[in-house]
Amino acid sequence: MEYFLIFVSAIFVNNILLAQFLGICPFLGVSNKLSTASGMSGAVCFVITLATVVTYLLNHYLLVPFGLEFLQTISFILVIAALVQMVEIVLKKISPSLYQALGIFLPLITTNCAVLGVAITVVTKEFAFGGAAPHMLNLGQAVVYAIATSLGYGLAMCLFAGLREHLAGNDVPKAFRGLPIALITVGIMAMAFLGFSGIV
Amino acid sequence: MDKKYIVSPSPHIHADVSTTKIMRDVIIALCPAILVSILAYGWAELLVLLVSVASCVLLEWAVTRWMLKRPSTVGDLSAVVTGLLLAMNLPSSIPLWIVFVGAVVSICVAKLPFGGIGQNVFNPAITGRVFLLVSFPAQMTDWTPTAGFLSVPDAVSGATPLGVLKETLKSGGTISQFMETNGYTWSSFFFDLGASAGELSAGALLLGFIYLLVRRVVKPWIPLSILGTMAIIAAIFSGINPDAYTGVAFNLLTGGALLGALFMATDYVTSPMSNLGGIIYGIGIGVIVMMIRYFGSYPEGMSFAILLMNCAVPLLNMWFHQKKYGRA
Amino acid sequence: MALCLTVVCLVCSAVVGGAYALTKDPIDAAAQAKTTASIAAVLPAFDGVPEQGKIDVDGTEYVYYKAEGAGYAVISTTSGFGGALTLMVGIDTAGVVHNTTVLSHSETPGLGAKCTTDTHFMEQFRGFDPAAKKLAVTKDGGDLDAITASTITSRAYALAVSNAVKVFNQLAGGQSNE
Amino acid sequence: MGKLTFSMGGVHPHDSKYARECAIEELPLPQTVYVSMAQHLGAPAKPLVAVGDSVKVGQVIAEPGGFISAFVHSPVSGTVKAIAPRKDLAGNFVTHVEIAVEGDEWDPAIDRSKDLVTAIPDDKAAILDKIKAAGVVGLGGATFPAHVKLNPAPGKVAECLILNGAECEPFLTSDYRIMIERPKEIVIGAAIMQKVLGGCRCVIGIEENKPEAIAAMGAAVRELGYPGIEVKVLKKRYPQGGEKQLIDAVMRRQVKSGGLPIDVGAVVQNVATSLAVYEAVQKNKPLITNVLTITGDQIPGNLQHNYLFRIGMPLSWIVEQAGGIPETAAKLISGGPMMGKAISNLDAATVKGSSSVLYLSEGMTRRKPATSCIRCGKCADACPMGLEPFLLNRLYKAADLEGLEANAAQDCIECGCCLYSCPAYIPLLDNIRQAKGQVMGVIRARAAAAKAAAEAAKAAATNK
Amino acid sequence: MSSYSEITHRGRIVSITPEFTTVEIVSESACAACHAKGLCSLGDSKVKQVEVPTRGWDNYAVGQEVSVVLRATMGHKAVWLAYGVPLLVLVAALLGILSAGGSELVAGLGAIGAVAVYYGVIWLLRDRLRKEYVFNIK
Amino acid sequence: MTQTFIWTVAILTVLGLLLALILFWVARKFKVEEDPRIDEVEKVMPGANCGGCGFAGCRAFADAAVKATNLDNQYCPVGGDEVMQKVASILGFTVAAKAPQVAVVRCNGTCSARPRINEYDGVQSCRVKAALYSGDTGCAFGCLGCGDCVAACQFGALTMDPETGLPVVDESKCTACGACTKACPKHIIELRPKGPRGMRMYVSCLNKDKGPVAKKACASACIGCGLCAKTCTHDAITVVDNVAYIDAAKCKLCRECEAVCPTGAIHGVNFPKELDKEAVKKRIADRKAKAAEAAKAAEEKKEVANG
Amino acid sequence: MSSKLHFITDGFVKNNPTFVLVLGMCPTLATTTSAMNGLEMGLATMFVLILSNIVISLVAPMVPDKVRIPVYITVIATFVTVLQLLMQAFTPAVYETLGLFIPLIVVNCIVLGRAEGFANKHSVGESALDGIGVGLGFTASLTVIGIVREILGSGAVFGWKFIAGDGILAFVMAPGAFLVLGFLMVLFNKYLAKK
Ligand SMILES: Cc1cc2nc3c(=O)[nH]c(=O)nc-3n(C[C@H](O)[C@H](O)[C@H](O)COP(=O)(O)O)c2cc1C
Ligand SMILES: Cc1cc2nc3c(=O)[nH]c(=O)nc-3n(C[C@H](O)[C@H](O)[C@H](O)COP(=O)(O)O)c2cc1C
Ligand SMILES: Cc1cc2nc3c(=O)[nH]c(=O)nc-3n(C[C@H](O)[C@H](O)[C@H](O)COP(=O)(O)O)c2cc1C
Ligand SMILES: Cc1cc2nc3c(=O)[nH]c(=O)nc-3n(C[C@H](O)[C@H](O)[C@H](O)CO)c2cc1C
Ligand code: SF4
Ligand code: SF4
Ligand code: SF4
Ligand code: SF4
Ligand code: FES
Repeated sequence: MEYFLIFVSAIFVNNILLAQFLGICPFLGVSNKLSTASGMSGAVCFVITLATVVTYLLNHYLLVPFGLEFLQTISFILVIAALVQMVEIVLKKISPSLYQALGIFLPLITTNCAVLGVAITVVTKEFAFGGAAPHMLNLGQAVVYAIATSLGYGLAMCLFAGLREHLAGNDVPKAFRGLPIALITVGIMAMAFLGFSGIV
Repeated sequence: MDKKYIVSPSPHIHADVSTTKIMRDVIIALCPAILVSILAYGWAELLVLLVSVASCVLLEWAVTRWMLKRPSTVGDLSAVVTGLLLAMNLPSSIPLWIVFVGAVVSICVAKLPFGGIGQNVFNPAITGRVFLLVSFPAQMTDWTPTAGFLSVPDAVSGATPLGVLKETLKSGGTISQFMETNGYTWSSFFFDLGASAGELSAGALLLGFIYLLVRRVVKPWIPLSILGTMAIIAAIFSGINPDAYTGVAFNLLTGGALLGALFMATDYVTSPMSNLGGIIYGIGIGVIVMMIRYFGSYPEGMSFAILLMNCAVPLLNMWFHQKKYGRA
Repeated sequence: MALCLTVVCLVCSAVVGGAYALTKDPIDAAAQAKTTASIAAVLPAFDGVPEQGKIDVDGTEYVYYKAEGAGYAVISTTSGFGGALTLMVGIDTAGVVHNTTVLSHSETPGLGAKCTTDTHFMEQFRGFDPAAKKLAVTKDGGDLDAITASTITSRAYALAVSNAVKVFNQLAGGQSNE
Repeated sequence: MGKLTFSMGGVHPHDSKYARECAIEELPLPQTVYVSMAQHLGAPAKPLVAVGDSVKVGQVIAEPGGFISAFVHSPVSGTVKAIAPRKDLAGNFVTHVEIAVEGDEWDPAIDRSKDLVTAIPDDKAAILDKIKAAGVVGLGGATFPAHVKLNPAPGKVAECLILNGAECEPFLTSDYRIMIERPKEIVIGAAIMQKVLGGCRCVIGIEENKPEAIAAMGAAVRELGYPGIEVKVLKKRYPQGGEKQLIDAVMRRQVKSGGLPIDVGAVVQNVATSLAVYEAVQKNKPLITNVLTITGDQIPGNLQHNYLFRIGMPLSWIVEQAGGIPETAAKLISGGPMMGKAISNLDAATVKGSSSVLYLSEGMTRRKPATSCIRCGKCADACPMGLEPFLLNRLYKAADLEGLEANAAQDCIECGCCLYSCPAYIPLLDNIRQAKGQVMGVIRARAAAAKAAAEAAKAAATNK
Repeated sequence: MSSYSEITHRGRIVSITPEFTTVEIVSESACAACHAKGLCSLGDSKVKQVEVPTRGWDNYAVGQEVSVVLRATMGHKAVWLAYGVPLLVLVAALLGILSAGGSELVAGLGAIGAVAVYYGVIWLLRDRLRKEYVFNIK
Repeated sequence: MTQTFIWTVAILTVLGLLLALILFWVARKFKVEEDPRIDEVEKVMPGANCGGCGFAGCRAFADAAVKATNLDNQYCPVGGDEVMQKVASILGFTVAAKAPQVAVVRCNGTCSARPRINEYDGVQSCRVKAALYSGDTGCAFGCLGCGDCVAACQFGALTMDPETGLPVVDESKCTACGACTKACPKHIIELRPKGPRGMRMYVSCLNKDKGPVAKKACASACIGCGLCAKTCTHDAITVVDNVAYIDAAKCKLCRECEAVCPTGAIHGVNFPKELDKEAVKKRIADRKAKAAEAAKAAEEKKEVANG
Repeated sequence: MSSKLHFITDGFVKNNPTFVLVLGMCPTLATTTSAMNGLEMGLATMFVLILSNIVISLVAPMVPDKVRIPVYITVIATFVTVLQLLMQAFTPAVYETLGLFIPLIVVNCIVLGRAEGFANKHSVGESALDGIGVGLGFTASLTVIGIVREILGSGAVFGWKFIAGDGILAFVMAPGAFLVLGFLMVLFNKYLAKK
């Protein structure tokens, strides 16, 4: 049950983009086209989850035992940056054709707030679901949280990409064209997502 | 030829339709419900309606003319429809300046920046209403009925039935308790609940909607799929635990269910173009409404559900197309 | 090149380590000060350092501070409108709520969030005797006025306090058993 | 039997068949006729006469300029005055043969008697040759050479010949009049085509708003007793007469995008074409006359006519014979109000496919200013091809050719239902027509490239 | 502009053999759409080479700029294979080991190991994949 | 405390080193060393991304220029010679100056010269209008006046003159990108060399009808009379299909053709002085007389010689 | 020196990180619920920006090109950690409000972007000025957004309440952040267009 609550909460109620404000830059940057946005979401999902697992282990089995929690920021960023690049290398090595297909399809995934943000949140924040007392997430919950969060990212991203593809053909007043209207659109989306509040 | 004859590509004739006429039909269809609400809530309701419509129309006129320097589009009456629907979603006791804020959001945030009529992706009236709900929760959830021209027998003061119910359930009560303490009978849901103008009379709303159907302004698929989905979900949940979950009739007849399903989810501009897309849109709205009603914090989910599904409309339009001739 | 990296890492880690060493005490002090301040705010004046403890009541673990002679400060969490609402509730030795303070919340600004600013609401808990009055909002037949239009938050607040009272009862009861 | 209709879209404009009671009158001959060399779909015909030649009525004056093309015959007797470019009704230059009329001397091979010839020749090839030699083209609008259609590619079998008597366009009554006045000839023409196509069944589809025509045609079918011909009543709904819609209505089959009617076993011919086939095969009379309606809204009854005209008569002359252009006319159209062409040059000559001169009043025809699309979907509801005109319009403006192709802009039949029903008065068809042209261009270029590639591959293979 | 079915990238032909035409494309990072990319280059614009089957009738020249086209469904499939499935593997392994009573450390490392195994499988299948991802030059 | 410090340094250094090495390795594997000159070239480009050069945009142009071995096949019409010189200097190439060009409208069928015979009521698009019919005047070659060219110009160099119903080119804004020439279904707009100090001559008409027909359709049509060609002493004018055309390369801007054109179809622009028709005509007449005299003289001489 | 003033002023308008470059959107949106929060976030970022600019311009000549990025990230992360520690020690309340967004300064594109795009090519002094300029630009934008949101959302500026009661609550919630930024961008565009 708790997994389910974490899931719903992270996708809808505390949507990473619309409520937590993480990963906004790529959100605004890659959302012009639905196909790229959806591909990007898939990749982000994997990267966030993998990064969460790795940083969770790093935190719990290296930093905490030595009392070095204050090194979270610096060690996480290095780990994530290296991890993201490694996945690419591994992909290139094992299947160049797959890598080619990805390369032409997706922009690269760079470290962004979303990845680091989720990694840090998972090891620092106490969560309370369904009236239970607040507690830290264990590894299983952390992974579910990471997946759900990135699915929320994907959901918002795809919806937004659809809206933007639509807006591209609109006769938007000049001063509003481009980012302003995109931001207003996200604003209203965020408002709509407020409707989910309290569901968990 | 001395006289200059007109030349144009075909077709050379046109059906007797126009945007203005369609909007006029929607306004006519809303009249019964408006009338009922004015009778029930009196001058206050009338003022809310007037302020809302006037601000929407004036804002649209002023902004298109002065700020965007485009031809004004108030003639198409869509701003009037937005104003009416916004007002019908507000309690009659609401301060008028809040109504104005709602109109500003509807017209100057949700409609004109996107390019004006036909190009907005979010339903303007709903955007306005949700903005107000989020911004002024106290005023927006206070349904103290104002004095009407006809006395409504047992209007409930305070919150709407859904609001009151949510209270009861959260404090551990059951639905039958709620019915008893508030003196509700099932029949009373049809006409006389303390509710926003638009929520007041299912009969009046249905009457208007039938007019729209007859005039072929809208197709019935979206409302049917919304109400059908809501009914199914309500039947399942209330079947499992009638004390914790409200039943079918209650859900269909209270809150903004009817107003939303019949008049707001059907807005052309912000609903999918194809029938199949519309049905999926409706199912989505139905599911989200029930989710918010049963589990969420907000007492009423219709506006949020429509706004949320508005986000998905471009995708639905991309994925679902009308059946084409000669293509499988 | 590797040298360069090593040097950079060394220097950086030294800087971070240094900063940590320098700030460790102030950080601990700040954290301590915060707890102490909260405890001091919710309990009558006392001497000495409150002693931290944990207790399980109805399956939930509560953290509390015992201030010798003043009473207990219990940390109690319930679910409000927007998420967890965490209070520190001070209960004096007589079992009367001395004062309450909000440690963290995620209620709506302007509504539920008023539970940290609405003096009328907060004052009600000062000297509230759970034995004499009912710890619930008036709507639920209790003796507390809710924050306007924020019954849910008020209710959560009241519940948190009443849970703290339960904790106190167990603590006090346990003590008397001793 | 229920009334047949097509399965999607369509609109219901008022039928306005004011000229329905006007019997067909024969027009006197003018002094000069101008015979266009581009009267049919496909390559223009090549003139065979020279300036100064004298010609008889029905004499061949031009031969086909390609596979899809047709013979052209002299509609009058007289002297060829010029072979020169002349403006057609759109003002564009087309080669015309100008003939000064002298008397009315017919080619002796033509049987001008009124006798009905009911016996159908046996030799299919001979019939086809006659149809071809008579220059018969489809008279339903597209003027597609009839012999091409009646000679399906090898492997394709015609299962049903559909005679198109829908005349679904408002105002037009020429098909209606010939169905009432010459039903037997039409039925014989149908029987001839049935024969050519190998004895398939034949359905004559007529819209319900022409009960007299239904009765007349039914009577003729019964009286003549050819096997496998029946009259079916169609719902009154535009564009019931569209080829694809008619096939859908009659056979419940849909022609695939880019496919031909014959792919689903259908051949559609207009009733007037059938009459022309009859005259060509049984009477040796080439296609030199046709029936045209003069009508319009807000015009007096005495200006309404159905005329039998000789091809090549200038429109202005016909209009004059009919009593001049009425005061109220603001737009002159050749063809129906939904698909017809606006006439910008009344001096243009009539062609084989001319079917009307239509006068529309300002109020009826003037377009209102376009406003924003309100996404009401009425255009999509109206489109008989199931397209989404609002989307095509949008894609055209964004110059998204791929999107246009994916959304089947090339399938548009230019029926005009979308523009007709748009409450925002968006010039949908104006733009979609352009879009269709561009997409067709791309498709053709691609087909050509594929063909070239295939040939290159073949050449490479043979070289090896 | 079209979002319907294809993904295109500009690239430059680097070599042509009878079998394959190799096109070099520059793949950009997520920030590529950002107008500030001049300021911020996180070292993530990369050259990738794409092999396209050479077609007899094309006459392209080395150095020519062309568009490489991939069907969007292919792109989605690639994302699925490269990221989607390993994600599932990761989660399945992790939750599996955890519910089987493994410690978090074991579970975590095991999950990462499972992903490595998955990539190994992909490596074994690389020839099949190579046949599947066919690009076209436009 | 010291222990924490030591651990900090140890863990961070090892971790940092390890990860930095990975990053480094990746960077080495993948980093594109984009030629920095691309940026430089892009900087001097006008940045209009109009595609007038035939590339996908300014950056594509820069990219191609950097990789090219010379600049012979590349020209930015917008930036013109000035930009090309800059690009060349960055890349160390030389480029020959190209004569700057400008768009000219080859139709002078103003509303007054060309009576409308129909009223167009379709979508305001030249393309659609051209597909429908030959235009709402008697001239089938002239401007349709719906301004497709105006819409195509991203530089705001074209405007419709409501008075004449014709597009007008603002020379100061026109970059000769050629978008308008592609947009016009009647091919009325042509890119021509700007000419010395902007002075140039062109025939502002494309009407291929025979003289009388053309004349009837439009008072200022070129009627193909050939007077100009006969007058031109530089052999710059040809008359094909009843229309004259001036070859800018040969034209010496003497304005004689302009003076003799009976319909005013030839336009000379940016000349410092108003054309004094009479004076020029007189000059031509004088010259002709002289030539005739000379010819006569020569004839006589011949005769004399023969005789 | 005055000739170098433009390094500072550029950051305000021409290179405004928020309205022109549109970088670092997450903290911009998340932390501007009030003017004070915006200001604090801006200053925190500026702190890291200036220090990392200085250090990077110092070490840039010595760092081989290939390990540039790792080194920069490490340096920046170091300053962020230092900042975190200092804030926890001396301004714990502020640290709590800004929360997650302090560590996230590491990935704020402005910081790395400036390091890459400016500091490694310029002198220490110029880099410091640039850091100050861009930092001030960022701070100013965040403060402006914060002020607008605070006025509309709570009827106050820098905590000073000038109307009784609540404001328009949406503006202190997530949607308000996007809407205010969107509309301010419109104004900024209009201003730039006029200039
Ligand atoms: C956007 C929004 C935020 C709200 N936030 C809170 C909150 O933080 N705390 C709360 O008790 N109620 C909140 N409510 C109000 C509840 O939904 C409900 O109306 C209220 O608690 C019951 O009203 P009452 O207190 O007047 O009985 C909020 C409502 C809305 C629309
Ligand atoms: C190249 C070509 C070949 C055709 N071949 C046939 C054919 O074999 N059989 C047939 O019934 N129609 C054939 N058609 C005719 C068309 O399907 C169609 O009947 C004609 O274009 C007139 O249709 P409309 O009046 O509905 O526009 C052919 C058309 C073209 C362009
Ligand atoms: C929208 C539309 C409407 C049409 N309506 C008619 C009609 O009413 N009657 C008719 O004979 N042909 C009509 N046609 C032409 C038919 O599609 C078809 O070309 C014709 O019946 C074939 O016969 P034909 O080759 O003898 O002309 C219409 C075509 C279209 C595209
Ligand atoms: C059937 C129908 C329903 C409509 N519903 C709404 C509505 O819910 N809200 C609104 O603002 N406008 C509504 N309108 C008016 C108009 O379509 C709307 O303002 C557009 O979104 C403006 O672009 C409606 C119009 C029609 C025809
Ligand atoms: S004109 Fe084309 S798009 Fe319009 S309704 Fe007819 S077939 Fe459909
Ligand atoms: S009918 Fe007109 S307004 Fe309606 S969707 Fe189609 S184009 Fe838009
Ligand atoms: S006038 Fe023509 S050539 Fe000149 S800039 Fe405009 S579109 Fe380009
Ligand atoms: S010049 Fe060409 S494109 Fe321009 S208005 Fe005239 S016809 Fe249209
Ligand atoms: S600040 Fe750029 S993604 Fe968060």
